[in-house]
Amino acid sequence: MRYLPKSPVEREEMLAALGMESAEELFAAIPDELRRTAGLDIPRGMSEFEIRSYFEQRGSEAAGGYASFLGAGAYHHYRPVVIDTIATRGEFLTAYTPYQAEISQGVLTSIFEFQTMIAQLTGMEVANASMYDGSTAVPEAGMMAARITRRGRLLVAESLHPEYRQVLDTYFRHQGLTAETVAFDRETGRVDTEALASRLTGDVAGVIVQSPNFFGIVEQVEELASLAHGAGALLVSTFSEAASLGILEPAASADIVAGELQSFAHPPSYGGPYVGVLATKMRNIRQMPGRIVGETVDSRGRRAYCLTLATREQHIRRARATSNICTNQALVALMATVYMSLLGKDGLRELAEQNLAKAHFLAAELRESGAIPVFSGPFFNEFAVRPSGRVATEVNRAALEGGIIGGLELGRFFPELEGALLVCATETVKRDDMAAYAACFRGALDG
Amino acid sequence: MRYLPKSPVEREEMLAALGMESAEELFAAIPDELRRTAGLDIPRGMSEFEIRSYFEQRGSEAAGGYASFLGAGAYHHYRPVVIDTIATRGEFLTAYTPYQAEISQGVLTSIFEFQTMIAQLTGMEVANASMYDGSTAVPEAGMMAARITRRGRLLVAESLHPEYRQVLDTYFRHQGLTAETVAFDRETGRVDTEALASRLTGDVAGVIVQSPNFFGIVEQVEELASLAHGAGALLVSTFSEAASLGILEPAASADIVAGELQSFAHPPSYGGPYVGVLATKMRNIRQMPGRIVGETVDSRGRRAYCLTLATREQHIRRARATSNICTNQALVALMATVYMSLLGKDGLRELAEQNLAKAHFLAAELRESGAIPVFSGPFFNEFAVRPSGRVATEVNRAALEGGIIGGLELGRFFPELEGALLVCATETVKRDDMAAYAACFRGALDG
Amino acid sequence: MDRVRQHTTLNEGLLFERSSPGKSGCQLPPLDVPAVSPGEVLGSALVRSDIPGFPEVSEVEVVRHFTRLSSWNYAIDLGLYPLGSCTMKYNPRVNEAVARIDGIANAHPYQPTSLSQGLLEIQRTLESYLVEICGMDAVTVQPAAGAHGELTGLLLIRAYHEAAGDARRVVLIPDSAHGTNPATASIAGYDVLEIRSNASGMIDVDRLRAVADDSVAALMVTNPNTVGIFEGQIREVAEVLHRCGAQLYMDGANMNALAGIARPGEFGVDVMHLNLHKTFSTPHGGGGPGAGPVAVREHLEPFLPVPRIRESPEQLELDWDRPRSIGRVRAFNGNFGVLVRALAYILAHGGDGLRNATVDAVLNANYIRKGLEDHYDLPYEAPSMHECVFSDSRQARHGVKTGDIAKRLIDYGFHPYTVSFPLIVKGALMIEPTETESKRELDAFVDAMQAIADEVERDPDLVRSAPVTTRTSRVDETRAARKPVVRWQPRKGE
Amino acid sequence: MDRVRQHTTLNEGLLFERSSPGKSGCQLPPLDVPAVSPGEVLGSALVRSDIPGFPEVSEVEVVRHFTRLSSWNYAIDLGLYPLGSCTMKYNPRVNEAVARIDGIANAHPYQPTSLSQGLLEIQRTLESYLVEICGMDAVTVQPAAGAHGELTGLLLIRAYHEAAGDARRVVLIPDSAHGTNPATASIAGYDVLEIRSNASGMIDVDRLRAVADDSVAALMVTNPNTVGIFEGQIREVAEVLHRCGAQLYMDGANMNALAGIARPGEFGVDVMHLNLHKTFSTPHGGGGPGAGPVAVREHLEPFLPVPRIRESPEQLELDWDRPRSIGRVRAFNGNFGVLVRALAYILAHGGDGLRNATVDAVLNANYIRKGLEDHYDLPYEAPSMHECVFSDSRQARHGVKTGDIAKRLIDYGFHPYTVSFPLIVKGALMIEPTETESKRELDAFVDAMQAIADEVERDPDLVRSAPVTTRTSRVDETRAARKPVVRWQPRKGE
Ligand SMILES: Cc1ncc(COP(=O)(O)O)c(C=O)c1O
Ligand SMILES: Cc1ncc(COP(=O)(O)O)c(C=O)c1O
Repeated sequence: MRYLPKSPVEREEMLAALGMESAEELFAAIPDELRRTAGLDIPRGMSEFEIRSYFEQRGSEAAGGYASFLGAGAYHHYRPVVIDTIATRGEFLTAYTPYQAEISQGVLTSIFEFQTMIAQLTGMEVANASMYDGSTAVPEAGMMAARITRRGRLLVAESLHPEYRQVLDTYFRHQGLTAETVAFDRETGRVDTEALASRLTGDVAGVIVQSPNFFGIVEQVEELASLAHGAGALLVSTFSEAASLGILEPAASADIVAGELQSFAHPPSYGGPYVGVLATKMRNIRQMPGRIVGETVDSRGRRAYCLTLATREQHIRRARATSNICTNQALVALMATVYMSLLGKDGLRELAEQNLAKAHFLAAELRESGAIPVFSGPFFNEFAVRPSGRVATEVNRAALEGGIIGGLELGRFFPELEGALLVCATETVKRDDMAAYAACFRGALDG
Repeated sequence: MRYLPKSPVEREEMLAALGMESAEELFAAIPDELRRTAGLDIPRGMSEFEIRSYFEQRGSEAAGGYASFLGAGAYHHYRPVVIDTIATRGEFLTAYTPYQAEISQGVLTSIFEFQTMIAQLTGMEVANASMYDGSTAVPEAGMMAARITRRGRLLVAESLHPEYRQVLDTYFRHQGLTAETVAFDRETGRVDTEALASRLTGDVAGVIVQSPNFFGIVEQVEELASLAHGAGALLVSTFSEAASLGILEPAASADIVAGELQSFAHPPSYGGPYVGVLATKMRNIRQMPGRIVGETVDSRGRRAYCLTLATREQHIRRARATSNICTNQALVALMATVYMSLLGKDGLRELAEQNLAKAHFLAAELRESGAIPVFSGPFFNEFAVRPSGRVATEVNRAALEGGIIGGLELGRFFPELEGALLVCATETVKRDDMAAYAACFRGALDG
Repeated sequence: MDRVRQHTTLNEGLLFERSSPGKSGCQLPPLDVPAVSPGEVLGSALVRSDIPGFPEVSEVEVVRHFTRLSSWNYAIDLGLYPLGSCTMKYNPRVNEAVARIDGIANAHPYQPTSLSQGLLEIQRTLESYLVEICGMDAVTVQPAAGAHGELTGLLLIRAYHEAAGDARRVVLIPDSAHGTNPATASIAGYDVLEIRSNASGMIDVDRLRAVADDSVAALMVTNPNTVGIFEGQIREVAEVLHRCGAQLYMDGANMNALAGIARPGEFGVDVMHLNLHKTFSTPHGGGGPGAGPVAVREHLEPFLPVPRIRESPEQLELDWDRPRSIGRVRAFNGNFGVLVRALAYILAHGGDGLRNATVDAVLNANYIRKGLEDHYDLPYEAPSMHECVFSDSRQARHGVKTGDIAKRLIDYGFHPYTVSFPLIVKGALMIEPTETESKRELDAFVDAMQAIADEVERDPDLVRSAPVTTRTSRVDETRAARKPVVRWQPRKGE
Repeated sequence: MDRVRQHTTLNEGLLFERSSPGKSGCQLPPLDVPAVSPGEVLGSALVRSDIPGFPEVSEVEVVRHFTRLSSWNYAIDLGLYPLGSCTMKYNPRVNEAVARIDGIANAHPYQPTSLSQGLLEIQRTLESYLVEICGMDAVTVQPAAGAHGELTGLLLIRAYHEAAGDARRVVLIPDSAHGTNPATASIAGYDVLEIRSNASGMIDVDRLRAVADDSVAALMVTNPNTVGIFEGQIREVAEVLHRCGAQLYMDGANMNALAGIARPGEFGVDVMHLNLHKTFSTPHGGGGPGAGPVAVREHLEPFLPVPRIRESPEQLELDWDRPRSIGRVRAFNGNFGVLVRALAYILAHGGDGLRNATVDAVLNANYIRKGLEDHYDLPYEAPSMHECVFSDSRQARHGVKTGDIAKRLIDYGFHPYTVSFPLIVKGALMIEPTETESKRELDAFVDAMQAIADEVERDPDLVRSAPVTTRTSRVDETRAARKPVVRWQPRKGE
């Protein structure tokens, strides 16, 4: 087998060195009745070429070549080739977690840069080395808020990504933490500040809001932060569309920022791997979960980096760790680091402006095609609309026939928004495709 | 511009350091009337994403997804991904010719391995670091034979790839060398040994034969070598299908082996880059063109490699060099080295056996569909046939409609073979596609 | 040599230190719609004016920066990486290629089911193979890593007990367990009761019996355990637990010792997780991404996270309608790209191949054990499976610790083994070569370890000051933690 | 440090030394047709029994072997690579991506024209841009490298003269020319007459006038020449040649100094070649592949190699029917994959961008010149274009040669400049930074060169024994040539 670097003769020699006559003896410690003699019911090994054609076949059964207006937590963005040039270098790809600092300065330095860029972007003071994704970073942030405040109730904006809310529920259920939903304003799509204020009692650990929220609407995070702080609660600010960071004023008075960096790192890839971020103020660092890289010096006094503050982590603190996370999403974080480095300050701004322009152009096109905006709040690169002439399912069915994947049907997560679509336009969407999608909205008007 | 690592301010600073006020001053040495003020008539620079979509568009106008029975000097073979994993590593991809041995041991060692593998495969004693391709390696070998024998006439098998013969003509025309064609036996498709013998006079520098020849037929190179040697001429053995080396006895008594290694290295890529090989006996090494890597030691006595025997080359010998070649095909040679390393002894044998089996299966299928073999000689993975029911152009037109690119119409190069097809089946060809192509031969019989 | 300044490649600073205003390494296509004014559409208070300190560099500088950084890193592609418990095996390159195929990489998690059949088929196939390898009944591939799988597994157990109105409080964990086990149990809301291993490094079944009562939800066992020893009494362990209504959780991080040889489902295991980034060759990437599928017996299946794949007559579908499910542990479909890679690995080996790989993995570990047992102390005599664990007790007499030996290995060109784990071995050297090492590489490693053992006796200071051949000498970790500097800041005046 | 054996990565042997019978790094899909017996179908005399010594290794060993080897190599991706005349600029990664697009990489040169429109369009577009950049009338992209382009160019001149019944014998070549120029002239069947450069390093027009007669076929000029100086009298040169019926050939290796600024077509050049692997950023790959397109004025167009692209009303086609053509210089369509990369580069820059790149290239060279002119001897005062050439005359007084300084640069982390070329400068240091170097990188280089100049005075032995920081110390090239060992052989007993 091509992955096994041993010839039959070498195998014999090694067994002989162990004084064994057959490989079976290697497994003598496994009781006979637990040792299988039957082979696994998995077909013969394939050549590389068969494997490629198997997956190419599967891929060709999928949505290659379609224009897409899907966002809702996973976004199509241009990805410079240099990202993979770097991330497929064996030195990065096939390294373990950088526990041995002396021969891991490559990974360590890049994580230090990642932490710095995330802090710069989010307006926080420190960031960790990554979380699994946005949906798990949020409950980790919630748990962190609970630890910091020693309170157990969290208020969660209903406009947080519904799947993030589901994950939050799963995580909180057994920890004596409660997560209560705070409705969004049916008019603006923003958090209903009155509803929030009325629930902000002294037992609230934190308020979790997403901006741009699930409906693409930019929240007034500073205002929400004041409200939260007024009640001694923390504000956890989250995002699923990192491209917005290029243009939105960061929520500097948030206490914790948790979010999803997929937009900067990885193609949608049917849901993963993505990369979660967690950032906070320096004062909270010891309550932060996940790995952190710090600067130090080597024995010759030269700048060097290493994993630090490990006493927060499971391998030292065990049952009393801040989190159980061990393996995170380092390689995807590296991809994001390369992406952020390439785009840089101006590129990120331009990216955000293009997204803004495309989405607003599309919104106007759809309005002209009879679609009615669901919310009045300002949006970044996605927005909710209700087709007027035709039902949403029909709009999307017509689009699909034309090679276009339409927006997300919001009824899936919000029964009251049945019939509305969450439509996203990133910089990758072409004007022609927007026109074609808009035409699908008109269909019934015309006909 | 993303490739230019200078900010406007840095540019100003540098000009100031030179005491210049504008960049125009940098070009003061160019007389005014030669300096253009008009811009080039080339559109604005594109982003990476536009460039990708431009080429994806061009690629989609080409033959993606077709089954192909084309060979004739460029072959479709499986290419393990590891080839590109290695060849796209910046350390190999972006290095120059390894003139500075101390920081080029990576390239030098791999070339030394390449030379060794080529010598092993061809049965020669030494090989150089590569030539442009097979078609230019052959005239270089011819010129080398002329230098060694101090004779000026070369006999060239008519069954040498016709485009190689054209290149040979272009190269020889002005060097006082003549290249005369020796016919192939109309029955076997092999070199007509009688014709050859009759022309082998004392002024012949060398005999150039290809095996498998252009028609896919394996020549009896040893016999041809004896004939040549009998007249004091050298035998130059060439090949365009390197996969045959896995199974064919190398022409150990040839004096020079020149050939094309595309099969081991690079996809057909519309004609290049490929990689030529040139191998010979040790006694001829000083007449060999091209770069050669040799073993030596460093100042601490450790094994090391460097370019050697440079006195043959243009940068030392100038007008009296063995060749003008400078840049060769190093990266493609590296790809071939990785390929040969991966397949190894058994893999190369298996490769050749699969090609042999596929081609013979296809030949039988086509015969059953009424095609008549043109030659009786033994063939490797391609062969000439004449459809009986339908003319060749029709066969291929029908095939193309079914997503199949048929064999090469031989009339293009050999008027007397008008109506015959040169059909190739490598290990990548599927049985179903062979059946489908065979059906195209039957078309007229059925209809 | 002192007179030479450092190589540029060795001096590479941070990207922030190469920035200069106006440089960029990427351009976007020109906007094909009218630009909008951010201040107008968003309100100027919401628009940021700058990202202070953010990089401004060109493409070539980015390529060079990360290429240079990469050259400071060790990796499997450079040599043996014998981190015990981590299964650092060769990461086949075809896995990377297939994960990047257009229809796979660019698939959106919410795209229509009709366009996702190939993707669901990949997931379904992987699930069925994992079920077969583990001898379990069902699997979820949603968890993003091993620890995430552990959490999922414990939540399943919790839901199972709660569904039966049988809330339980305690999770038992051997003292040899990986830190994620107790951390996970806490996060799942359980109290952790640590149980001491016996003199052979295994679970003490008598002690287990003594604590196993109806407060116990589960025991988390690693098998082979973290000392590389197969828990031969695993069936008895399962019986003890089941008798008191508790579940047996298996940490499958060490499945590389078992795949194709023995199946946890037949041990009595109720739920287990796998690390695709260990046993199934998906790359570690400097710390992730991984994937931690959880396999269960039938009785736990109703509780698995949503969505599940369902086969309808026409197509594969995702099923959200599972009322007893624990819910979601992650958005979307898990680390799908990692699943693709793992399936590519299984396809490459096939059933028999997986078994052969396991044989070679165990052979390699025992070959190393044999080569080192005269030089290092072997705390447990029991046969080794895929890894072997020594202690530094002989070397400690010379003042040399496992961490020092590890650093010295670096000078010999190898990545160190795992240090300071498992906790039950004082000064552990935990060595796992995996099956993708050649005899030649193992011999070189054994030679190096023997040479170091020798150096410890002759010149312990040399070993304590290692590594001496690397760009970065021994790193001051204490200083890093004392006054954490965890991000770059411009120096005054910059 | 002496006590440490070498790193495994530093000790990596040859693959032949890792072989063991039966290992392989690749499997093919099972044969889907009946196997045949090679002996039966070919005759057993034609079938080889073995490939003695050929590698037998696994995939992971191949990956590691070449990854390790690669770490012994310097490259643009690691830093400044200021080889004069070689234009080692950044090789954009998008070029690699587009050359690997399925429809391009897997296109067969004989596939039907109807399926090749995209490919012909690529070639046509590149040709038109090259024509525009050079200010010429037509171009062939068939030649595989610069030297191959030279040969093509001279054969065009030859055909042109012969067509006019005016056979000529001599090609004039300045003594500053690259070695390929005289070598090519020989292979094209010409006698070479070397003409001495004047005191400014330029063509001596008077001397040229004296030798230009009707035996002269052409002058091969490099402009800017190999000392980095623009031949300001190029129009006069052209006139002298044209007056006697000779042609002006320009070696366009240094077009990086001119693109977007000046066009050889306007200099009076009749034929020239370009090195796409220099000016147009296609990677050198350790020595190729390159591409050496040849651009000509109208009168030479009929002689260009076949086939040419022809635009018919329906489609692009290849035209073989060109009776006056010199024939083919290479099979198929040239190094097509290299052409794709070059076009990607031109598209990235656009017309204005190419000019900006040229400006930065010349700016960088002059910045280095400025930084070094107080430390190294500048043999020619004329303004520098894209490269600057110093001589080692000051350092030679201390017994240190350009080659020693070059080796010492390695210790400072840089690839050396070009040594021992051009021949008209004794002990030349030929430095070409290209436009893709940052000010920071240039400053570091200038610092290093200044430090070395200083070392030469303080401690010449140190410089003469460089490099001291590399895996391989100074290599004994004499020994390699004296008794050539150019392939591996098994040692007795192996
Ligand atoms: C035995 C064991 N269990 C669990 C884990 C945790 O897995 P992960 O890092 O994927 O979360 C590890 C990882 O090192 C391990 O070795
Ligand atoms: C001035 C000059 N002319 C010609 C050549 C030859 O080009 P190639 O190496 O592509 O054959 C070179 C290459 O180094 C050169 O520098």
